[in-house]
Amino acid sequence: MAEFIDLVLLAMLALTALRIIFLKDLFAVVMLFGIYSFLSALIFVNLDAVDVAFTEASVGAGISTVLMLVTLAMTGRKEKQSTHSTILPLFVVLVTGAALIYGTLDMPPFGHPDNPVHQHVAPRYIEESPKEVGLPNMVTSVLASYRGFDTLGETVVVFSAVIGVLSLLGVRRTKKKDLESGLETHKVLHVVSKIIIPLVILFALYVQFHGDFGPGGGFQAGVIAAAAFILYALVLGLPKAFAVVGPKFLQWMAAAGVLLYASVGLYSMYKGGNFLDYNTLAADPIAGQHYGIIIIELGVGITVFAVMLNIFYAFGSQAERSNIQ
Amino acid sequence: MLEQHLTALPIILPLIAAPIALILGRSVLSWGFATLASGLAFLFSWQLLSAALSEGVISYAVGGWAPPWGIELRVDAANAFVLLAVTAISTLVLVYSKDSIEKEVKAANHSLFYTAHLLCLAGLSGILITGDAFNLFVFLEISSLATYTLVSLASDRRCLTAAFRYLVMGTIGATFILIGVGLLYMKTGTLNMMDLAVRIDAYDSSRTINTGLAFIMVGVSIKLALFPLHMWLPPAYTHAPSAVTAFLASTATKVAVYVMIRFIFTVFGIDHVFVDMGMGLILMALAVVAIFKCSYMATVQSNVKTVLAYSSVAQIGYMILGLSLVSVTGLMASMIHIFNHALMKGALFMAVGAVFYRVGSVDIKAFAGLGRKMPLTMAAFTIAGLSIIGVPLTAGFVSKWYLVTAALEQGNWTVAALVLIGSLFAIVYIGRILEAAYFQKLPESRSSENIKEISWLMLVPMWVLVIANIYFGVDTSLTTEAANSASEWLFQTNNILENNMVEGNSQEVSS
Amino acid sequence: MTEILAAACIAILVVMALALVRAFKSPTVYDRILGVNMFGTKTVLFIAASGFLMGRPDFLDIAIVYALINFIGMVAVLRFFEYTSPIE
Amino acid sequence: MDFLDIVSSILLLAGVFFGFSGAVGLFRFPDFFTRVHAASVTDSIAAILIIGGLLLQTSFDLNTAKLVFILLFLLVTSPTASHALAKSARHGGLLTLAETSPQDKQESAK
Amino acid sequence: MSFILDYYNYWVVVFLMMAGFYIVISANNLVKKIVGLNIFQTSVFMLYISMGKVTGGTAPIVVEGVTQYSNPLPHVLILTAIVVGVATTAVGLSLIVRIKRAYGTVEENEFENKDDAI
Repeated sequence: MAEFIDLVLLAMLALTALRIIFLKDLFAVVMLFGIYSFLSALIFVNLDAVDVAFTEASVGAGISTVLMLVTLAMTGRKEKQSTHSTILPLFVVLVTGAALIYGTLDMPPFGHPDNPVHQHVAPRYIEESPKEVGLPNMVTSVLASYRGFDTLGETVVVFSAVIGVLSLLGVRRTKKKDLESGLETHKVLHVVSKIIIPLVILFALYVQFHGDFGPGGGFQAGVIAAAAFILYALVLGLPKAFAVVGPKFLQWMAAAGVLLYASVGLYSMYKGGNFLDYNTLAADPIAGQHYGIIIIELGVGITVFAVMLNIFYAFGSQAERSNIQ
Repeated sequence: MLEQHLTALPIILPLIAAPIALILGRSVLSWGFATLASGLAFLFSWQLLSAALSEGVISYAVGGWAPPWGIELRVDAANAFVLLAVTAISTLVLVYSKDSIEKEVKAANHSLFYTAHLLCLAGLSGILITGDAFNLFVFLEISSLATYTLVSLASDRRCLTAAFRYLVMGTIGATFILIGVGLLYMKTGTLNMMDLAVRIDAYDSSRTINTGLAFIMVGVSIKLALFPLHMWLPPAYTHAPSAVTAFLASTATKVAVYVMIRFIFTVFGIDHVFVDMGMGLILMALAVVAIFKCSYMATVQSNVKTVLAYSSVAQIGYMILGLSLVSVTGLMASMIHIFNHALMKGALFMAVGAVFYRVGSVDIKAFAGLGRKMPLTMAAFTIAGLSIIGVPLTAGFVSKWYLVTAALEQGNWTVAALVLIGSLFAIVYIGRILEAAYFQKLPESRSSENIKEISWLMLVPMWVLVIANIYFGVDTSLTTEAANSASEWLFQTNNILENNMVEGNSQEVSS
Repeated sequence: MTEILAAACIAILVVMALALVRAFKSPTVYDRILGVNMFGTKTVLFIAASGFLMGRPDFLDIAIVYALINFIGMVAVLRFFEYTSPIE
Repeated sequence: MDFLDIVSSILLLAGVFFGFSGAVGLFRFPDFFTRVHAASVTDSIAAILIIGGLLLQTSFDLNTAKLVFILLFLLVTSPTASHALAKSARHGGLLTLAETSPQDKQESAK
Repeated sequence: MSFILDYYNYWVVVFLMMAGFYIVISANNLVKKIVGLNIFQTSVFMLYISMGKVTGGTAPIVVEGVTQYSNPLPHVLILTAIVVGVATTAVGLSLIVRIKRAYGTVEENEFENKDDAI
């Protein structure tokens, strides 16, 4: 059954990708990209990667699509006729694709339990991590503990993204006269959003702290919390959102999250272990792992929330500016 | 305590310093702080190099998890040597950038600039030190994102399109590396480079591994701007702020060359890459074309930054040529050239940035008569230019010398001759600029302008690099010792791994 | 019971496919949005049902995220039309 | 199959049926406003029925709470989205079938 | 037949990757390029997740009575890669906004003509 669903979803994905190639209406392209993201997240669920699906749905279909829409609002909806020749790109793509197909021929068969991937390194994560780290969610164990350095890098990547966006766009405080932004005429939307937003923030907190036991964690929680505020800003307008959390504050928050993460590493060095060695954080190694993971997940959550919201602010304030002019 | 964590510090230090530099906010504060952090990283990497030279290899398990399960940081002579160059250049450029940036970047973005610089440094150090193939990708992206930001900070609008093109190419390159690493992982089940090396040999002829090798090579080639994939580099270097160009030209591509060396010599093994796949000939051909095509392009440009950017692509050709000779001397020539070229290009771009600071243009016409107005800057430019050409007593001579020696060792007269002919082009493009600076008069229209020597804050780092150029041209003991042990180390590990493979196979057969 | 769940999953997939076709090709922009929206809500139901089918129903969190993102996407689209004319 | 399973199957199948009819409506109805009507009404009923069917499969634990949460969420957001979309379409100048061809309508009324 | 069953997943994923890659290198509009980049990367993620799947296995979160879990390591890698992807997208899109303001267009062939070579 899983294989059948997989096949149907893959077919839908292939059709969507093909359609995107030929569409000239960029709004439709972005909508289909949102669908593409949704579909690939479904495939991830189907292939047992629930944490990944969580992230892909909230990031790919949520944040990326919203950012693309805001960009389109400023750059226009129509793709003009290209003067480039299509022969060379097609040739490059065919060669690359042929190389990949050639590479697949010696691949281990799909889903076979004897594949090298399942024989080396991973068995320890599956068998030992519940004992060594003490969490039922192996993905969180590997993410936060075994490969905690990667995750620190990931947090820094997000942080560098906000540095880039802020240096390019900046967030300008909007003036009094354009307070009338937002979807003023949609009264039902106002009411419903105000009901939903607290629930979403509650859900984000649940995802943040339940990530050790089920799908979720700092990254997903940060994105969902940011999504709640983005909804608020979309419906009520940026100035009102600025009044709740200002862009300058978010900038500090983003930095603070990275520092919180890194400080766990420094503290473990001070305690005599290696960088990010959570075993040293408490007398009992398992408890130490717990403390370490909770703190670093919090750091990730804070940074991701602040960065995603600040990026949206930067795009949004640009859009409002170009709209006024 | 520091001794124990020496391996991790060059990454962690700039990584933690970056958010603090953002919080500091004020331009001067974050400048001082960033310089301090970078300087400390330089000191640590100096110690790291001496430790690596005496101990051979230093391994550090992040999080206390043993290598194939956790992420390993692994330092040997090769990466400690490149790391030393990267941190040194970063510190010097930061000192230099305080004045340079004031002219070229909006005041509101100054602390963002220093933050991005630190992030870029952290990314580059991470790429160099990590011993884990996926961790390398993460740090590659940190440094790339910071680089796109840095390039787009200039005030000229063309920096935006340059940065965008760089972003698209760079992301394609990174995704190719991701595909390649995925294919390797699929076949071996591991991401640790040493572990990969041991396990890849068991699958030597596998099509999946070969495809993975091809994708990693193409991806890294984009990042290091190997000839047909170099199109992003000239615009990016031309339109970025001068301090950024000085930093990137002397570090980013070098680090990518190191990644290529690491993958070829440690992960895949020489026999696999050069004998089975025949990559040696391809790399050599591309390198030779790069040297000639891009040296020629450099001679016909009118923007001096573009001239130097094309020259960089050509110089990368020399590095690839060295490693494609597959000998200890050839690899050593590559390593020396990575180091020396960082010194030369750093000094040259700093000098050009100084000219932009005073004159406001880097067109070759703007250099007319500057020999008198800015004597120290132009003297620095001249010496570094001579080093690019490869005049004796400069660092450039040393790297070319070893390259030619390596070619002659194998009786490869053609390559040796090509290297020497390539240098002739360098005489032309450096000569054009020097001619304008020393033998042309400052045009009447500009004589009223107050063009004078730049501040010592910009001159000192520039001259430190120039003196280093001369020093390493005269006293070659440090560079050759480090490069030689790096290159021998790489060949040694390669041999050990290949022997291991033979033993491992026989064990498998017997069991 | 598994058969019923499987049948339900397949049927939802068919509905999703129909919504997808609407999103591919539609008479007006609004129809496209409608198709995308319908695709989103059906996906939520699909995740919920397939979780029970696969025997691990504790992944309903993902369905919540889908519902949330779908709604935010719709609001973003509406906001988008405040800036640009929807008529092609 | 016990009683709850039978009820649950009936609910599921009914929900799927409504979902399917909504999708058909998306294609078969003549103008946008009728299509929005078809889609949004069936969306809600399908969500109620399918999630109701699934609720009977749970053993009243955290999953039940989550399902109820999803149901409430869909019941609030889905009609809101459809409403806002229709409103936006109206403001954007889209006309109903009756408005675009008044003659046809009068003729058919006779 | 088993050959196809073993590999069909990878083949479709390769097709998706190449569709994304084609959009990146052939599109003239910068926004579409970024969309292509995202599709390309998302498909690479699928390659990783496919290799982590074990037939008959279940999501790597411990439950009573299950011994066969899918491989958690690719999931971790891809979580990181998704974040990297969205970071790149954000920076790319903000570059596009600035390009639009500076050149008045986001079509590659149009702003190429507005500047001198390089």
